[in-house]
Parts: sequence; structure tokens; C-alpha cells
Amino acid sequence: MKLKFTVNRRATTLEVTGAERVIDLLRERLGLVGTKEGCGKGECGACTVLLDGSPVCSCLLLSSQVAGREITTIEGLSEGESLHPVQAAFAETGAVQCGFCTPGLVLSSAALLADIPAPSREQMKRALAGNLCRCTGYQKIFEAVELASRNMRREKRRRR
Amino acid sequence: MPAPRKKRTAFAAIGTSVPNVDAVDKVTGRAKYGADHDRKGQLYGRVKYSEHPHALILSIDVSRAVNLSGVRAVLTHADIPGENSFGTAVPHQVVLCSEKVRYLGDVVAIVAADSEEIAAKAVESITVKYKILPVVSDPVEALSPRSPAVHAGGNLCVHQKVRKGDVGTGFSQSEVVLEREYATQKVEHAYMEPEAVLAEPGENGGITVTGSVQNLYSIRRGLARVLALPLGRVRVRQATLGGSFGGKDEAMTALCCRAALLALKTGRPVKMVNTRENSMRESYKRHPYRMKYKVGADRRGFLKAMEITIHADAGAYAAMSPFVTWRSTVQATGPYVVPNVRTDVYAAYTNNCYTSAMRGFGSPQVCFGSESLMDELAEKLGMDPLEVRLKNTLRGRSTTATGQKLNHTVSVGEALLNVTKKGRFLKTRASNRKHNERSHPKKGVGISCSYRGVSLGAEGVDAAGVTVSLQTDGSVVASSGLVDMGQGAATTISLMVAEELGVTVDRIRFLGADTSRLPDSGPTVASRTSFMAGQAARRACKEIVERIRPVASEVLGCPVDSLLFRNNWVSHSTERTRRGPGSRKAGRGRAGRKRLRLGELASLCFARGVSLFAHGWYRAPATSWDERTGQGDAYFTFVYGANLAEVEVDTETGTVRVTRFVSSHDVGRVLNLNGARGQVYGGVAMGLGYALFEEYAEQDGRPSLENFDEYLLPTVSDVPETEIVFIENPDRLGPYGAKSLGEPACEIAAPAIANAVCDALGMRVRELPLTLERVRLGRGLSRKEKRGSAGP
Amino acid sequence: MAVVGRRVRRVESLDRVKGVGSFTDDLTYAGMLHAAVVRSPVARARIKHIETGRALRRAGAEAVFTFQDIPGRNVVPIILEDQPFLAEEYVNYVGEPIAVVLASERETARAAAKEVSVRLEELPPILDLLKARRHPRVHLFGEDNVFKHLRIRRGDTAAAFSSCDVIVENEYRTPYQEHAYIEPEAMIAIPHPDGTIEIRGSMQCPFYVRKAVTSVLGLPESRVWVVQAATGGAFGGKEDVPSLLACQVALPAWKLKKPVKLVYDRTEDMVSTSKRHPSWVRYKSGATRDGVLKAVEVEYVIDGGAYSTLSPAVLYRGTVHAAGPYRCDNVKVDSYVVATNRVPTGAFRGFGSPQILFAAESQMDQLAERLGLHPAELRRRNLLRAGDTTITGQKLTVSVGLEETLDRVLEASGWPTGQKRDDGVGYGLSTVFYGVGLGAAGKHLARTGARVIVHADGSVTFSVGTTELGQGMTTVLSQIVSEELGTPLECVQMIAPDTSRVPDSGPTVASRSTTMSGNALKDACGKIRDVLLAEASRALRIPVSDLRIVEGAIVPAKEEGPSMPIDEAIKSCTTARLPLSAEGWHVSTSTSWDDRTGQGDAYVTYAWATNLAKVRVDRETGEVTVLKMWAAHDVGKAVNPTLAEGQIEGGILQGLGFALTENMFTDERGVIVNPDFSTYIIPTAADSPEIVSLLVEHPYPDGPHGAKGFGEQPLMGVAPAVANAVRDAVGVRITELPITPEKIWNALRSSRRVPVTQR
Amino acid sequence: MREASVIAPRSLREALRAVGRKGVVAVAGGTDLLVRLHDVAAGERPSFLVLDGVRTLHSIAPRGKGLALGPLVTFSEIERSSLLRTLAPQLVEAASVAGSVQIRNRATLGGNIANGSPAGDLLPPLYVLSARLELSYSGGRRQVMIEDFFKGPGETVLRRNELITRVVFERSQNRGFFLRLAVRRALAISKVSVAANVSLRNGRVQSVRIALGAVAPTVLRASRTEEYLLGRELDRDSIETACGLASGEAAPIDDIRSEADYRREMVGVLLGRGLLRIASAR
Repeated sequence: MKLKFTVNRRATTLEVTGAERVIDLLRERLGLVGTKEGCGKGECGACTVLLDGSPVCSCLLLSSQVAGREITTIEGLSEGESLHPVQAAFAETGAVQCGFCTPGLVLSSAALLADIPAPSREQMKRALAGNLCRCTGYQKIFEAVELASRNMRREKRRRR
Repeated sequence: MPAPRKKRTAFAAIGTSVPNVDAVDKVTGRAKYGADHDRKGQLYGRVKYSEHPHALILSIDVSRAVNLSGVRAVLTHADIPGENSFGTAVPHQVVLCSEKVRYLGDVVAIVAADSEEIAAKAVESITVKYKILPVVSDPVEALSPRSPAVHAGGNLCVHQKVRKGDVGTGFSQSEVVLEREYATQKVEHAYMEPEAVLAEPGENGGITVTGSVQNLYSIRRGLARVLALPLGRVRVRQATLGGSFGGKDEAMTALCCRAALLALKTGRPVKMVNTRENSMRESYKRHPYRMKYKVGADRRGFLKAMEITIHADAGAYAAMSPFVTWRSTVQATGPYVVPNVRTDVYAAYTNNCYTSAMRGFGSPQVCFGSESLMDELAEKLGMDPLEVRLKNTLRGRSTTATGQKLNHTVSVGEALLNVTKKGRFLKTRASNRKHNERSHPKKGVGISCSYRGVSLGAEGVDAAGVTVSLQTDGSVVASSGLVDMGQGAATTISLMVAEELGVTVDRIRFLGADTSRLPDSGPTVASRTSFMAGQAARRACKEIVERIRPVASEVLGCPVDSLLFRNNWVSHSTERTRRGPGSRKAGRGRAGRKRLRLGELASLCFARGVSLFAHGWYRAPATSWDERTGQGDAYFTFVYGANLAEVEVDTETGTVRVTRFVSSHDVGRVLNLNGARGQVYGGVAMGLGYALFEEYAEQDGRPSLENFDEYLLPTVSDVPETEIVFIENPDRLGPYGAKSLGEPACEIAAPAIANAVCDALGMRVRELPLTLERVRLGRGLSRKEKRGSAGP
Repeated sequence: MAVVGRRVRRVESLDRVKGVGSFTDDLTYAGMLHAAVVRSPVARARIKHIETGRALRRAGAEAVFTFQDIPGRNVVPIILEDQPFLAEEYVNYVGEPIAVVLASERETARAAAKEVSVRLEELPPILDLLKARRHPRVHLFGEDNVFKHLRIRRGDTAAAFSSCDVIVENEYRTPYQEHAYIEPEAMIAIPHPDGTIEIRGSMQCPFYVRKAVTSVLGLPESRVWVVQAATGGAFGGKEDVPSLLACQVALPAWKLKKPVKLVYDRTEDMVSTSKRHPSWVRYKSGATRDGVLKAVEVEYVIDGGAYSTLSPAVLYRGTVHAAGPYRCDNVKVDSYVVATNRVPTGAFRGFGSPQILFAAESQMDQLAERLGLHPAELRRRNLLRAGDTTITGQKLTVSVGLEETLDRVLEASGWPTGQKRDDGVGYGLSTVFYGVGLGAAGKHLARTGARVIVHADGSVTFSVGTTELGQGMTTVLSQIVSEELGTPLECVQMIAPDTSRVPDSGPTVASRSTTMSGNALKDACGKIRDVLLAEASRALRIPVSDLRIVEGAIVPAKEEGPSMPIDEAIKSCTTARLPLSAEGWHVSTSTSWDDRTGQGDAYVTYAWATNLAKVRVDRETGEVTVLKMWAAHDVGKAVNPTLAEGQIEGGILQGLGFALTENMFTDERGVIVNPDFSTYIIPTAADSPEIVSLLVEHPYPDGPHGAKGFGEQPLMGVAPAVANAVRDAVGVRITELPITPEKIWNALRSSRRVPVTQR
Repeated sequence: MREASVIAPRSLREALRAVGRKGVVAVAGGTDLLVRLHDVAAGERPSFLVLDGVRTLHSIAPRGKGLALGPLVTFSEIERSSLLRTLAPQLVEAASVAGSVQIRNRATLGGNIANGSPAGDLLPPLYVLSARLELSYSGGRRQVMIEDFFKGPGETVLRRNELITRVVFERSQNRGFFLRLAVRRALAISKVSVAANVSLRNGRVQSVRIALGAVAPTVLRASRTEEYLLGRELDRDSIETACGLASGEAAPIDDIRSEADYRREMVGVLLGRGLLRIASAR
């Protein structure tokens, strides 16, 4: 079947069977290897992508389920040299250690901040619980979300 | 067949004949050349060429290209983060033209797309408006004040000179004075592998390029400058090189910069591979020279003075022209003692394809000039060509044209005698004369000789580094900042490491260069690799041996200086002489050990904390140069060689067949016999093409050919049987006495052939190549511009 | 100092947040095949026949390789060389590799691997570590199934116990802990036409990998080059295991002359790769009334699984750490690592010490309780200070900041002492220490090399033989280079380790990368500084000895006088072709060990830490909520405090997993039944408590800028702190990890039963 | 999963035509199904009937006094629905603690039901809301009460040619809850869960439904407990007794998540906490 969908704001058409996992489509067909596979069972969240803005596990998603929909991967979160505020904050606060879980965590955090601009720690924990990280102990990740939140709100105020 | 060499007992590995260490990859087709590197998700880059040899750019419209589906980036000069130019001598070579185009190979825009096809389509859809300017195409006219300027500072690229003695006095002492003009053509390197590169975004915003690069460090400099990155973030790696001959330097810098710009812009790997047409159009060539020689000699044939004026066509950019022409000034007189010399070499900018380094590097042109001249002088004096040469050749303690007193064994005479003896020069010459009176085709025999400075010389301070790492199992990894480009550097350096550490070559891995892992070792040019990298490798090895000796001595219970490292074993040297290192009955160490595998020794050393890793750095001996007078010790040592060619010329058709070739070179020491022979065979073939067929002709800045259908290279049937006589006068500076060979083998083939042709014809042709027309009619045909060759 | 000690941004973090693909599975090569491993389904059996026909008939399947295809030795050399790369006659654990299947697609390979049928004659396995020693019938290793027995004999414990006022004796157990790095094990082998083979993958120890591949393929080391790809977490789990994977790809790649990739499926990874050793400890401690620890007697048994791998070294660390960071004159330790028919266990952050420290620190609290002393007070009376001697007889001279870590934690936490609470909230303390580096057990490996190149524009590239695993080595080493050469950090770039480019630098384990590679880099930088200073000296006409590098310039040591910017010195050296590149080499201070008595200078130095856990325990459900953790670590010098905190926070959360949820269950046939993230429970963001990290700096003179490694330590004291806190909260002591609600509930139930409505 | 084929219907009719075919498996969110198929080789995988495209299966709508939910309503949609928050708070509570954000964004009501796990978090709430399932097949449909739908772990009465097309339930009474215990705070399967739906009149229990999750082969109604509570005041004694009864009704097992005794006891603890909450909210 011909799959038409949007990947990182770009209309994309691919010939697919429909039964491929979206993660394979992204990694193998589109070369978007920022999306990682850590368990293949939706438990670790390393494969998180945004489907119409909401975090989902791309390892539990069939290509036919994304027809007509919009996917954002880590590569699509920012353009060129620029960084999304969440990306910048992760780098700044030391929220990155081995980095394998980072793309998923960044996307989940970005989705959280789009939904709740100034989340509490509890809200963060709820929103990020689907992304396992074995290195950081999550503390610096919380700090990163807080920093990104502050920066995004400041930027919004400045624009107004 | 080449003369058999006696194996020297002093060495284990040096001088043996081993296959190139990369031979298996190449014969199995598994070697990975520039275009064989691919990455998932890579894009394909293409260039938009200038449509005019000389024009001002009024506007560049990329809007249609940008909107094509599958196009990921379209870049122009405005997108360059750093400087929009590079160049070793004059950093003015433009990456993406902004105001002006200077030759047809200039590029105004680049495209990255999902496929080659889309990229090509995108390039076509770019429109550029120009204001056409008059074309500068003649290097002599270019220097006239009336000529339009290719570059803002005028068209003089460089003026090199030598002033020795007083030529006026010299000519006044001369009984014979000859004035002759010679010309050589522009030729293409014609490496079989066109330029190719894969650029990948690297760590930390850096860039990694892998491709068919010859001089990694100069390309890295260009990339860092254009991309505004620190050198440490720019990583250049060499793919297996499918030939270079000096050709994959600036042309590759431009390609690498363009690919890298696209890769950094898109965040994806970008591959760019030149078609042969692109390569022919854009890549630089060997300088065409117009040479005026005036020579004076006494009646006995001794040279008194030489005055030489040369005009070189630099083309659109300076590239290596200042260095190429400098070597020409040093070698212009040929390997002769000339008391009074005045040489001027001018290189001028034109709107022709630019010229730069090519095997020989400014010497093949002047070798043709000086060696044709010597034959003409001989004829004028009524002497034979050998006699007049032998009278004048440089000898030990002679002083060169640049005033350098030679303090090593000077063997140009020996080389001449070698080839003339082997080729029975005088006898053949006499019998040819008789034959030619009656029969067709006409036969001729010619000789040539040269001296050549080793390495970079006073062009720059010369140094190189090699890292050697002995592994705990006794195998070795060596890596060099100078590269193997097909000339066999990997093998030569491996042999030296084998010699120093006493390992067999199969235990050594030679690593391709990587700019981030090895310090800048200068360019892999000027036949300097064996010499410079060889010395550096030996230093590294010696350092390791120094560190591990004490441990070996302790284990074997013998003095440090009696240890012998050979064939992956360490033993007492005294034992070796009696029974050989493999003997069981060899002497007994303190620990009851007689000998030790190198691997055991290495593990033992590692466990004791001895470092098995060393970096050798070798700085070449000093050279000197006085810009004003062109006097000085131009090179720290020289090599010498002589060639002899026999030809048959069909005077009805102009067809020339080289029937025999004899080549003799003093290389100091043959390191790898196989490799050395290969360099000579290849050099002769290249010189033959230069002499007989090859010409990259241009008219008003437009080339008249674009591929090998019209650019003729020697085929297997054109190449003569070549006999080789190596001379080994070990140089006190060289590794094991070795000097160099790669370029000498090439520079004097053409004059030997030309002299032979002239001998057969009984007529002098002073212009290369000796095409059918020149041989038959005494002049060349002018070529018409090729259809479509100037298209986008 | 300009850069060292600053909270600079991790150098690779920009690439990581952008998702730049540099992990193993992100790499693809033309013509690449995928491998899958055929594994033993049973714990112990004799192999009768391997049938590959059906697998090979599957479309896309390319080849199957068994031990018969191995050109070199069928051994994965680690310490004892008892582990075959592919099983020959016997299989000894569930998941043991038997064959490797190759196919064009990963899924095809995995499917085909299932179709390789192995006929087995099952044999009775040993699955219990306590039954393994001197098992009457099954001999898996030697006569007694003991891979290694270590002992410490110090003083006279029997006599000492008789003089003790309080003696506490208990048994403790800890289970498997799985590393659960988020990136599964992954490896690629690329055969090159020049007769070399490149191994690229997720790993800690490229030189171990090289050794394994050379052994299996029978090649010289020069022809095997191992490059670490970005590694998505390791924690010890990528220390010895990648050697196996590398062989699993190298053999087919070498035979087929094609690149081969292998990425373990998460379940395969959990079933077949190493874990933390399950342990059993019998611990007896005695103290006098005034709170002096008089005697300790320990029997420590850990389950090494079917092959020895790194177990002897793991046991060594556990043995040295057996009594905790205390003075004790009478110590008797007997520790054993035994062979069973279970997956080989190996390195995991802490390396044999978290298990024994769980016991040791649980003991200390019980002693305190019995003595009526506050846990902090008892520890203070016994902890090691400069001038003291450890239980291995090592005299400590400098960099002993244990007491300060205790003070800092007590001060920061405001731990309310003495009052009795009834809110289910409790506090638990642990003080621990960590021997830095490989210690005497690995002293033959205790060396590192480095290469530094200063480029013409002053930018610097360097390479070392140790690896970045997420711990921040690259950044810390970049900071050290930047500091040494006065180059801005942005211009320093580390090049990924490649065994052919750097000297064998031993493994990246034992929290040794900062100290060892840092020192090697200092050595290399020093050589380059000498060249730069000599050049400046020539130009400035000031003797080298009177010059120094300060903030990007070479300046006279005395106030006045001309100076030279570093850049200019570099340019001048470059023009003169002076070598601005150097190799560095560092051999660690010597250590010693007497196998008979267990006495010696076990490690070059030690890191020290105090942990305090505040928990709430739900008396009805037994659920433990960790409310807050405080941790103070003496790290010598924090080269980058942000990264050091990152190590503490990450280690604590792993420690909490070890303490509370992580457990791997094996059924009666030796099959692990919960090999995935939905059943093997590691902490999520929602489980992460507030963590207060405190850095204490007692410089270690032989470390770069005083730094000593400590990356493992944060995990080590967490479980006992939690166990002690649970005891403090609800009065039950759990001696077997993990501390599950069920265990607490059972303990509470057996103590009393209270109706729900009355609580 | 490359080789398996896919049917992606745009209408219910198309979907129903496909569902009966041999080797066809319906996929809703896929969060359980694709986990189960993770280790199944490509060649052995079923054809997927991907239901995403059938619009009518996504709706949340009032029906009569209750609600009708399409089976493709996701956990996240349940969590965020203000309608459900007032009408079925148990369901909202259950939906909001299950899995993770990523899972809740894909996991569906219908999938959770069809999956048939006794630990499925939405099931106890549906039990206490007396949910009725509409099962459709080509040419007809039937209704099944949720309690009659399950036969055992992973076993249901859903026929091969049927799809769950609607879940209808009454609105919750004035008091209800869902409580559970799990091995960690998120991303975990319940060890034990309790849902209740209680109405009180004059302080006495007028109606009550209690369902227990993960303590028997299927979700269990604690009917003896319900019977006991009916008509009683919710006080310490009655709650204590109810807890004891409920524990007795549970039939849990030991597994890797927990132990039978513990689970049994926790049924009582959770029920007690929920009932105390109700009692104290009066």
C-alpha cells in the first residue's frame, strides 16, 4: 500500500505493506536513527515519537496506523543548528549521560511542556514515567524540564 | 627483465621483493575507493558550473531548485559560514563563486538531493545571469598591461629566478651559442578513479570526510577555513586512492568543502562523485610551459652559460604554481655544471583550467627543454649526445645552478653510462643511421638524464610523523600521516618497521591516515614518503626497541647490545651467527631461555608497565634559499637518473612506436624491489603519454575535449619493454640510505623519447606532444572547441 | 584552575539531544548480514546433534556456524579461559550460545535461529549456590565447583569475639541484578579487504574484545581493530559480554567476507548476558560496650554461573570491602565464587561489593541498636581516618574524607535523632568505601596510554584507550586537556577509541577512566608543553624554568616580562615543524596482595561515602516510598561537579532498584522467567525521590588534579541505607533483597496483626 | 513484521467482512498485541485488521442514562474526558494509572477488554458499572454482559468473526473508586486492584458492586461482600467485615509479581481504604 503521512513537517509517501513497525520505517527507510529501540515492547520509551503531538511508542505502532497522521521524531524537533528549548536544557543541566534514552525523553518532555507549560514535579514524573533511564536517576532530567519551562515561558512573554 | 639484485645480508626485510600489502584487496575488487563509501540516508551532491570562462555574476536564482521534491539543500556563496576560499600559496580559490567566474570549472551553486537524478534536475533548474568578460587565454599576453585581469592584483602569479655568476661573461666566453624555444602542453593526471567524497556530520558539530584525497592536511586546512571550524573538529580520512599523481589536492579540497557544506546544512551524509567529464572540466592540470633557452659552450663542449626564460600558464588560480615553478628553476639547467645561469620563470593567471601539482612537479617541462637542448648542442658541436652530457654532468663536490655544493655520491654519469651501455647507445645510433638511409620505418635512439631534489626542499620546512604500536602478541600497527596513493608507501613503511622490530611483514598492519589521529605530516608529494615517513617510522621503532631491550636482556640473560630482533623472535645475536635464531641449541639465558617470541616479550613488557607505543617525528635536514638571487641549498639531497629510448617512426603516417626503454635511477637504496620497479614502469608509461599523445587543449578558455575518447592515454600496446638498472649509493640521510623514485621515474621519459624521435627523423620537434601531425608535418593541428563542452 | 572543577556542559550532549545516530544499531554497511544466536534451552545437557537444514532452507538465511567452524581457539579469554565461544559437547546454562545464524534481515535470522534444532540429553543441573560447593555428583569446575576462594586473616577473631559485649550474627541474601542499560548489547564486524577485521560496537573494553576475536579467529592483534561506538549505558554489563558478541559477529563476517551486525533482543539480552552475582552471606560482628568494632567473621558465597568470566576479580573486590569502611583488628573472611548451571554473572557497578556491604551495613545498625547507640555515632567511633589501617593491612595516609561525608550528610539532612515517631517514616544510614581502580587483582592491567595532537590552529584532538559510557569521561578528560594546554574546551575533541590507534589501556571499569586516562593525558600534554615552552623561551629569551602557561598565554613566572599567547607559540612550532603531538603513558601506583592472608595494599586509594535514606513504609501494604536520599562522596576532586552529581543520582536510583524492586526469577529448571521490562522492574521517573548530592574533596595526590574514581560508589550503600530506614520506620529488618512489600508485610504480619480500621 | 499483510477498512461493514477471515487478527491500539507478537517470526504472523480508520469506533457518547463508548477510545481519551470524570470516575482512575503516557495514548478500551487479562485495569470498573458489550459480526450483532464475556485468562466468548463494537454502561452511582497496588509507581501491571460502585441512602448502602482484579483467573465480583454490605451502614465494623469477606472471595496465586497471601490480604486493605473514603466523604 502507499502510505501518505507527514514526518517532521514534510509530506512523505512510502510504499509499505502496512504491517511494518513505524520504528523500522523511520530508522531503516527514512534514515531517522535518532529513534531508538530499547526493548521492542513499549516498556522503555526509547522509541518514543510524537503522533499528532502526543508521545507514543513507535515499536508498537504499525505503519498502516499512521496514514494521514503527523509524526515528529527527535530529528524534527529542531532545525539545523538550532535547538528546541528542551534539547538545549537537557544539554545544559547534565540530563544526558549515555544518551540512548535521550531522544525519547526529550520528545516526552516537549509534549509535556506543550500541554502544561509549568508542570509540577509530580506532573513531570507522570509524564516521563514511560521513558526508562538507567543512568541519570532522573534528577537532572527534572531540572532540564524546569529550565526549559522557564525559558519557554520567558520567550513567550518576550514575544507578546 | 630488470637486472637481478643480490640480496643483502645486512637486512632482513629491506630490499626484498614483497607484494604490496594492499594487493589482495585490489585484485579481489574489495578495496574501497572514494565512491565505494556509502551511508544510510545519504544525499547526493551536484554542482552548478559556470557557463563562461570569464564573467561577472549578476544574479543566481535557485528558487525553482529549492522547491523540487527530494531536494534537501541548495547552497550558494551566501551559505558559507567561513571564508569562501582556500589555497596553500594564495588562498583565493573560490568554493562557490559570488561575483565572478574565472574558468569553466568554477562553481556557483551546489545541490543536495535524495538521488543523483533529482540533484541533476535541480542543478539544471538553477539560472545564473552573467556579464561576459573578455577571456584571457595566453600566459604571455596575460602579463601585458593591456590584458584584462583575472584576479584583482593582476595576472602575474609568481616570478621565480636563479642568478648564478654572470651570463653575459659566460656567453662572451662561449664559442658556441644556441637559442631555442621549446613548448610543452597541458596534460591531465587521468587517474582512473575520478574524485569522490563522502562528507558526514561529525561529533560536536564537526565534519568527517572520507574520499579520494591525496593531501589530507591541506584539505583539512581548506575545510576548516571554509566551514569556520577548528582543525580538531575536521576529520579527513583517505579512501583507497585510485591514482592521484599529484592531482587530488585542490580539486578535492573544493569537492570536500562543497560536500561538507551540504552535509552540515542538511545534517546528513552527502556523497559527491565527479563524472569523468566533471573531472576533466574542473580538476587542475600540468602547467604548459613556453621555454626560451640560450646556451653557451666552448668548443670542447663545456657549458659556459645558460639563460632560461619560461612562461607557465597557471590558469584561473594559483594553487601550487609558486612551488611548481620553483622546482623548475632549480632543475631548469639539467644535471649539469653551468658556471653562469640566469633563469626566470613566470606563471600567469588566465581563464584556462588551473594548473598545479602533477608527478614531476615542474620538472618534466624543463627536462624536455634542457635535454632537447643538450642534443641540439651536441649536434652543433658535432659530438654525440652522450659525450656532451658526460662532459658537463654534475659530480661529487660539483656546484649546482643554485650554488649548492653536492656532498654526496653524484651518479648522473653512472646512470648515463648504465643506460647507454645496456642500450648500446652509440652502436645502435650508428646502425640506425645506416638503416634509415634505406628503410622504413625510421629508427632512432635518444637519451636523457636529470637530477632531482628530494622532498619539499626549500619550499617549506619538512617533517613527518609515524606512530608505531607493538601489540602484546608481537604484531604491529603502524600509521603514518603520509599516505599510500597507489605508490606503495604502505608496503615500504611496513618493510622498514619489519626491519627495525624484527617482525615479518604479515604481522604488520599499516593504517590509513586520519587527520585527527596523526599530526600534520605535510603533503604526500615530492616523492618524500619513503624518505620522511621512513625515517619517522624508524625513530618510533627504535624508541620501542630501546624500551623493551632491557626486559629481553633480563629474561635471556644476555647483554642488551647482543640482542637480535628477527623473524618475530628475539635472541642473542652471537647465537644467530652460529646457528641462526631458530636453533634449539642456542645459548642459555639466566632464566634458562634461549630465545623469546616477540609476542611473549611484548606481553611481559606490558605487564611491567612498559609502553609499547611510540610516535616518531622526523624533521628533514635544513635547506636554504635566497629569494633574490635564487641561490641556496635547495634540497637536502638529490637523486639522479638517466633514460634511453629506442623508437620506430613511420614517417608516412607519423606513427611512433617506442621499441625499447632503459631506465637507470640512483635511489640510494631499493627498499622494495617490486614496488620500485612498479614506480619505474608507471613513470615511463606516463612519460610516454606525455611525449606522444596527451594534450588537454583549450581555446579561449574552453576545452576541446571532455573524456578519454579524445584525451588519449597510452594503452598496453603502446608501452615498451623497459629495462631497469637501479643504482644504490646509500644516502647518509635516508632510511637505510634510501632516497626517492616516484617522480624521477617519470620526468625524463618524454625527453628520451623525443630525442629518439628526432634522431629517427633527423629533424628537431620542439613542442610536445609528438603527435602524428607534428611528426609528419612538423606542426600541430589546432583543435576546434568541442560541442557542448561548455554547457552547464 | 580555568576548566577543571567547572560545571561545563557534557561535550557530546548536543549530539545526543539531537539524536545524531552514532550507536551501533544506527550504523549500516553495504551488504551487511544480520546474525542471530542459537541458544541452549536447558541448564545442563550433552549436545547430541545440531540440525541446521531447516534453518538454512528459510528464504534469506545465509549460513549457520557452529564451533566446528572456528579457525582459532574456541575460548573467550577473560581470566580463566574456561568459557567456550560456542558450545561443543555440553551446554551449561540456559541461553548458552550453540550456533550463529546469518540472514539478510534481522527478523529472518532470528526466525531461522529458532529453526536450528539441537538434540540434547539433559543432565541434572546445579541451580542453588549453596549446593554447588563440593557437590557430590556434579562437577562443573574443578573438584569443588569453586572458581575462586579468597581469604582474609587478620588478628584472632575467636579470641576477639569472646571479649565482645555484643555479637550480632545473621544471614543475608541478594538476588541477580540486571544492568538494564537501555541500549541492548550490539556489535558489528566488518571484514576488510586488507585482511583485517573491524569490530564496532557497544562496549566498555575494546582491548578485551580484541583479545577474544584474535583468539577465536586465530589472528594477530594487529589485524583486529576494535572501535567503540556510542554506548548506551553499560554499568559493567558491557565489560566481558561484548567479547562474546564480537566473536558472534566476527566469525561469520570473517568466513563470509561480509559485514555482520548483531543486536540482542531485550529478552535475549536479559536471559543470556551477565548480571550482578546473587549472594549469600553469613555475617558475625562483635563490639565492645563502648561501641568499638572488635571482630568480624564473614562467609561470603556468590553465584558465578556456568563460567568464571570476571568472577575472581568480582570476588576480590567483595572480599576487600567485606568489613565496610571501618577499623577492625580481628577479621576472618572466607569468600567463594561457585559454579552453577546458571547464566555467568559478572561485572556490575560495585563489582561484588554492594552485596557484602548490604550485609556489613545492616550489621552495623543492629550493633548500634543493641548497644543503644545512634547509628551515626557507632560509625563515627569506628570509621577509617588518615593514619588508620584497613582490614587488609593497608595503611591509609591521605585522601580519607569519610568522616566529612558523614558530617555533611548529617548536617544537610537534619536527621532528627532520638525521638520516636509513629508515622511510618524512618531514616537509614550507610557508610561505604570504594577501592579505586583495578587493585592488586588487576595490577597487570593497570596502565593506560593516550595520544594528544595540537593542530596548527591550536585545536586539540586526543585519544585514550578507555571508553565513554555515559559517565562523562570524554568531558572530564577534555577538561583536563584543556587545563593542561590552556586550550579553550570548545577546541578540544576526543576521538573514539580504536585499538589500533591507542596502546592497550586495560578495561574501562573500576571507575578508573578519570584517574588513569587523566594521568596519561597529563603526561602527553606535559611533553607538548615542554615543546611550547622551549619555543617561547627562545622567542622571549627567558629560561623555560621561568615560564608557565596561564589562561592561554605563556608568561614569565615573575611578574614582569614579555609574554607570548599560546596560539602564537603553536603557530611558531608548527612553522618550524616541531612535534606538537605526544603519547602519554601512565602506570598506576603499585598494589599488593598476599593470597594466603589477604593482606596487602589492595587498592591505590579509596573513595568514601555516606548515604542517608528517608522512607515511609505503609504498614498495611508494606509499600516503601523513598522520600529523600542524601549522599556525600569524597571524590578527591570533582573535575566536573555536574557530572559527579549525575553519577551519584544515577547510582542511587540503581541502588534503589536493587534495594526495592529488582529481582530475577529462575524456575526449577533454571529458566529466567521475567526477562523483560514489564516484569523486571527498574525505577521510573515516578519512582525517583529527591536526591541531595554532596561532594567532598580530599585530594588524591596521584590523581589528575587530585581526582579519584568513584562512579560505582553511589550505588553501593543504597540498599543497606534503605533496609536500615525500613527497620527504623516499622521495626522490621529485611535481610534479603529486594525489600518488597510482600516481605515487609510478611514480617509485620508475623510480629502482630492489627485490624485495618484501627490503624 | 514486514511480510504480514494488512487490511485497513474505512467502515465497520468492511471491517466485519474481514474479521472472520482465516489468519486475520484485529488490532486496536496494538499495545498488547504487538508485544505478544514480538517474538513471532515474520512468516508466522497473522494478517492485521487495522481498525484505526473506522471512525464510528472512536466515539464517546451518552446513551440513555448511561454511556456508549467505541472500543477504540484510548486510555488517554478516557482520562481526559470530563463526561467520564463525572459519570464513571472509577474508569477514569483506572485509565489514568495504567501503563505510561505513551501506552495510554495508544491503548484502547476495546483492546483492554478483548485482551482478557485478569489484571486489565479497565475491567474492574467496567464490572462495577455493569457494562454491556455489543459484539458485531457481518450481518448481525449480539449483546453480552461483561461478566459473561470472560472465560479465563486471555479467553473470552468473542467469536472469530466478531468485533467488539460498543461498550455500554450505566452511569456510576454516587460513590465509586478504583484502587490498585503495583510493583512500581508507573508502567506496571497491577498486583491487585479493587473497583467499587456504591450508592448510599440515609447512610446505608443502597446498592453496591465490587470487582477484584488480578486475584483470580478473571476479574471477580465480590458478590458475598456486596450482599453483606447491602442495607448496612458503612462503619468500622461493617467495613472490617467486608474486607475480610472480600479477601476470602479472592482466589489469587503466587507469581513473579506477588504472593497469594499478600494479594488476598490486600484485597481487604484496598477495599477498606476505598470504603473508608466513601464513608468519610459523607
